Amino acid sequence: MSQPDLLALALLLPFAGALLIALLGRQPRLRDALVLIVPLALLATVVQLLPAVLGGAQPSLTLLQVMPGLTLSFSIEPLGMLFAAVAALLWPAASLYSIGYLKANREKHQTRFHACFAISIGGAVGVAFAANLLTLFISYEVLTLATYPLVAHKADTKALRGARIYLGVLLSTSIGLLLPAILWTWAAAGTLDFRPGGILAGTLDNGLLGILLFLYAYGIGKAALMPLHRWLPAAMVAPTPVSALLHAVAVVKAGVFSLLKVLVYVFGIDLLRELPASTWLFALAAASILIASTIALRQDNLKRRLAYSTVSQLSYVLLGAMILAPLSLLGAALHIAAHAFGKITLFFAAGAIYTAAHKTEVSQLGGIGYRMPWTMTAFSIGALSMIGLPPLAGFLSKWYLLGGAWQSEHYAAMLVITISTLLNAAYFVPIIHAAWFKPADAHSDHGEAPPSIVAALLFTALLTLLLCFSYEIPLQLAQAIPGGSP
Amino acid sequence: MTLSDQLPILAVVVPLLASPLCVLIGNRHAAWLIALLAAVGAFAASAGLLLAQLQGAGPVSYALGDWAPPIGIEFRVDHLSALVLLIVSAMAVWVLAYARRSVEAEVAQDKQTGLYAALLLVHAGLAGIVLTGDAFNAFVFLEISSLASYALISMGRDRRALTAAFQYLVMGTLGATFILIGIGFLYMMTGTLNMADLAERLPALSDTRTIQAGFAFISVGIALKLAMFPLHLWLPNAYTYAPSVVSAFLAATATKVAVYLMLRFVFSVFGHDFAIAHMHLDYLLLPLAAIAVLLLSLVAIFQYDLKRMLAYSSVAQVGYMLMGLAIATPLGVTASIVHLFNHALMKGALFLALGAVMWRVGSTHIGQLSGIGQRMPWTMGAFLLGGLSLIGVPLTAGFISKWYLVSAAIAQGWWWLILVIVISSLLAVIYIWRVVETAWFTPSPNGTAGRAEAPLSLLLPTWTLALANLYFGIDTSLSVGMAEAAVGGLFGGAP
Amino acid sequence: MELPGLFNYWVVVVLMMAGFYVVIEQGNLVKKLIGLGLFQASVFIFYISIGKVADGAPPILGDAAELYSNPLPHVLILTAIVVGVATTAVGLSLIVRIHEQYGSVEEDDIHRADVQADEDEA
Amino acid sequence: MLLALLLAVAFAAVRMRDLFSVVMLFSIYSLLTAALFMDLDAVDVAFTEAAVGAGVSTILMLASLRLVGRSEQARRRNPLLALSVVAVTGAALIYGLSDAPLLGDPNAPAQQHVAPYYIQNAMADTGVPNLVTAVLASYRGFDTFGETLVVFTAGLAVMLLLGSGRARDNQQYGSEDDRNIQRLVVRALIPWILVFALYVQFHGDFGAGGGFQAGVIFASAFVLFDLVHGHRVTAQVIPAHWLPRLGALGALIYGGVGLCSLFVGQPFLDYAALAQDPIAGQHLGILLVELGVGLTVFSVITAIYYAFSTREQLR
Repeated sequence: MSQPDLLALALLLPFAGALLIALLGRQPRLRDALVLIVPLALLATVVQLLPAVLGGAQPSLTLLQVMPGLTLSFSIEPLGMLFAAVAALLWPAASLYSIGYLKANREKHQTRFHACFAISIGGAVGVAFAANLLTLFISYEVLTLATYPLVAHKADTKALRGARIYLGVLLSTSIGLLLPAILWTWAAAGTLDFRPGGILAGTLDNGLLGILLFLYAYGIGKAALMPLHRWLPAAMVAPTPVSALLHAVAVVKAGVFSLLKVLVYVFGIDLLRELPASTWLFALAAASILIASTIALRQDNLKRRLAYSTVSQLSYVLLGAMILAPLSLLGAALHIAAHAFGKITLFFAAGAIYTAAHKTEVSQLGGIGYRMPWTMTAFSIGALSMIGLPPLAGFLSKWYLLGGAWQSEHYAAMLVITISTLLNAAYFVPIIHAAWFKPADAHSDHGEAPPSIVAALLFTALLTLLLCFSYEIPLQLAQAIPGGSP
Repeated sequence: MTLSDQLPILAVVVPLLASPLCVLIGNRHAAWLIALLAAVGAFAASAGLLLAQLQGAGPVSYALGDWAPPIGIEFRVDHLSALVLLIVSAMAVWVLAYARRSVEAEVAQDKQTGLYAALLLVHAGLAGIVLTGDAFNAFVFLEISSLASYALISMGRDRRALTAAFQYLVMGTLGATFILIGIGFLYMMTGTLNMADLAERLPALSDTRTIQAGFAFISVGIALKLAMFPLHLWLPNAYTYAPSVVSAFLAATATKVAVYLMLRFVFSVFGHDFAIAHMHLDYLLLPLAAIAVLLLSLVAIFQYDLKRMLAYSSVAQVGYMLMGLAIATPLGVTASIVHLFNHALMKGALFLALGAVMWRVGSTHIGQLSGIGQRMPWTMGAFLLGGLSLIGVPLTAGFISKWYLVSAAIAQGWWWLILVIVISSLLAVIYIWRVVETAWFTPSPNGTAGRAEAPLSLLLPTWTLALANLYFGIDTSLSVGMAEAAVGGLFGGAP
Repeated sequence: MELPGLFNYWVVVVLMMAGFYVVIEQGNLVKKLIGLGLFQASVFIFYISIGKVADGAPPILGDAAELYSNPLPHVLILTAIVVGVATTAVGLSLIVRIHEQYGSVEEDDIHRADVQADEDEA
Repeated sequence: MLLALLLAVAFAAVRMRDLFSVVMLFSIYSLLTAALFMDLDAVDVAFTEAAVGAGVSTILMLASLRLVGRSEQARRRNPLLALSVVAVTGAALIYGLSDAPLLGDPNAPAQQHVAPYYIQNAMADTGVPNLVTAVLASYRGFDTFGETLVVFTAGLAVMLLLGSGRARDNQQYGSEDDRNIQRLVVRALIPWILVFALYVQFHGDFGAGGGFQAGVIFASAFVLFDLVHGHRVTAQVIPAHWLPRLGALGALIYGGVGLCSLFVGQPFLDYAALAQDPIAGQHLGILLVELGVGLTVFSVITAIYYAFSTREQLR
């Protein structure tokens, strides 16, 4: 198959899968088989695309012209490839996990769940491969709408309220800020294509560009830059696989990825260097990191703690980009992958604990490590990776972030990263400690979670380890990003 | 003259004569068949006209009675009229294809023949307004369609349909009379009723108070007809209590044609220089449109009856069209026309979907519809599609409208206007999402579980319209292309 | 100041406004309709006045006169009169039905009844 | 003078609370208007206004007053808003008229552009001396076609609202021998009315009148007949459910004539195509369409009258 065909296939698979899943709603067995097969097929497709992209090729494909001069078209560049690879790699695990989870917790509307899950992945892939802002925006909205039913899945008043906040924030930011920003760009630059070095250079004066920068930074609400992070904790009402999808596989990653993409391919690093606004954006990212971490400290609910940790970890990516040094941009790109692997492991573990022991609070986890050894081992790996200890994925990305900061003598950045690392440690270590070294409370007679769940979370924990050893591929991709190599 | 030269008159006369034919035969099944065939015929004719325009035939004049204008009355086909005509006749076909089951359920048997006849009259009247190149003739057709629609609205089952119809009758007649006065003023000063002829003669007279007053009266009259805020009070009840097919057809066509008439008079007859630069129509229109868009979207949120909710949203959406018109740049007017086209698709799909709900549940009150999404997945699927288009989600027709409107506003640098558009879209999200939550995320009341989908004869037209919302969100070559060509004609001067 | 020439029009304006006033102010539906009739009839006078030519003959060709009044407004108004009576007929039948349903033809009563119904639904 | 009377009547109508007398005033107003039209050389219009305003509308209004009662509630609502709206509108009108051409000015643009063409060429084009008929039926025949359909629409609308009216006996007025006298008179009158109607119908080309007026007169004859004999007898002459169909037929005749010219490759309503000699064609066309108009108007008005008068009063 030629590369464009593969690209088309990668885009088509999730949606076709969703359709089939919806049609097979009556036969759960077939449906679940499909739920596993489709992600593997996608993974295979993406893997096939990898070598070409590493070789510097940029397969692209234009579906149709929506409006004069505005096309719905896709093209693979290194950053997008990286994101797509992460999503494709984690989807099978997530599917495996969610099958187990839904069955174990006897959830209703499983068909709707799996179908929407697949569509969300499709949206994520669309975001990853988008060749211009219009396509990106469309895929971004597909992702938003497709995840709504997942968040609202439980359909009780609490879930509905959470889902309302989720949809409200994401839609109002995207319609209210992102769309005008895009139209403004279109009016100013006359094009919406992503181009190395950006398209905005020399179109507007720095003041307006600053405003535009903030329109994008907050318009892409999925990046959860404070204070527009409310939707993320609100979405915690969703079933755990969804949280995993939101935090690791698709949603927030799509957010920071889009942001990176805009910074690199619409503004261009060189332009950002000249913008006074860049410093402000950097400051916001830093603040977001620190504040979110401190909030996370005070959360007793495990999933909420993880959620706030996500908020802070996301801002690492933005921070890395806004250091505006090649190495830290590398770090930012790598951190998308690193955080994805680590965080999905943590959520899988949290879900496993809920499924097996029906525990949701950190304070209940005393000694649970001996009842659920596999789960907690994975959890510990994930947590340590979040903190950034070698030899784990988190270490890799933080290393590059710091390297970039050092290189460009950006001491503020170094300070922020150090402090937040301490904070990460402060809110993760107690959990690990409790799990292994505190005495178990008397009346807990549960065992390990269902096998499909355990398998999934071990797989992702393994990925967290592997990423640190076999980092060539992601590194190469990251280096291929314009401004990503010194 | 060959058949292709006769298309303009056929597009009007076929439904116009089919209507008395229905009454003459007086059998309701035959009446439905005749109506459907007539609509299809008219649709074919208007499709032919559109094709001719696409191939660049240029404005076509059809002299009725072979009396050359301005002595006689002429039909005038250009890009704008061809596009709007297509909307009207297409909607007629869809609604009539849908009508039989729905009407059987909602209207007494002995009145069904009359309903089809009246529907045809509305259709013909609107088509006439769109095609005619004669100011007074437009008034006559306006009255045909209005009288017929009063009757249609009054056929709703709720007694409030009657009061709604009467209110509409008073408002509509006042509007028509205002237009009549305006035309009188124009005739007084020019001695002609032909639009093209007027357009030639008016610039010389643009400083006379008579012409200015004429302009004012025509504008107000049309504003009454198109339910422009704050003259919209008649519309919500009318659309709420009319039979479903009637609501669908009127919502999709009537106000659109009124907007067309506004565009026609403002840009073709009076011309941009007079209406905007000299009379500053935009100063009046823009604020009103903005308020309408915000206020009525807000009001829509608090409605319990979904038909009424959509009715209020319709008034708000008309606000968008007027906004584009009031921006009065080629881009703005393009946005207005594109939205005119797209909104017909949205509201058509939405009202037809509600008609199917009415057919099954017997009510469109939101309290009755919990869990309806599981019971009528296809119907509500179509509703959702229409709703997303109404919000302006990408890949739907609504997105295209918003795109052009916002870019027109950006081109003017009117940030407050963009804010208005954004806020109202979010309000649309809210009132559509109320339905989504009720339909899918609240359990069905006990005893009503299990599938209870509407019959195919209702679903098929609904879904074709819903899919049209998708199609014109992806391939805009027809809607946008025609709109841009039409704008070229409008700013070029005479129709 | 061309008072005599325009005086006619001014009176017509007053007549129109009398009808218009009845339409928007009166609460009785029949009265509203009558007001509408007055309004339209006055508009007709306005049109016919446009067509008048001083010492012109009715526009029926004969050998006597050489100056005729303008036939076009007459034609328009013939049509308009018909439209008017058609509207009146439809309006009246609506009123009859409303009276059967509400037992009143007073706007206020009907409005009250409708508001009540809306609240019941809510 | 007439204008002053009109003013007086109009204001009386505004103030009056008894609807019955308001209706009467309205009918008087129409009559005065008709007289004014005569004064303004608009004979056809005067004729029509008299027949319709003073005739048909009044009858209908009375018929519906019978059903809904004649008294109007006094309502205390502050009329300021209404007054101001009216004031603004009136001001706009005055403003607009303030530099309009004078009444009767032969050089006013309205008399210049299209009108002279009609006056000079109507005879040659259509061979019809009554310019109004020429313009109405030929030059602007399409408007009149629309007008016919407006009438048809109104009929249809009323049928939909009130039903076509079953043949039951309406209450009759006066004592038995009164009624006999009435019958005698009416019997004597009706033939003449019908003859007059026919004259108006077919003489429209040359004098005032035409299909529309004729239709109204025909209808009035039936209304009279119905008043004295009651619906049962009238229904034997023409069953109520025929009338809408007749109305439809009239509209179809008009449209059919229009369509004929399509078949010989001429535009809609081109009467010249109906015969070798265009003038003859015009004559034929005008004759036929006026027939259609007459038929529609007659049957619709009669039908509407039936619908109203057979409606039972709400108790």
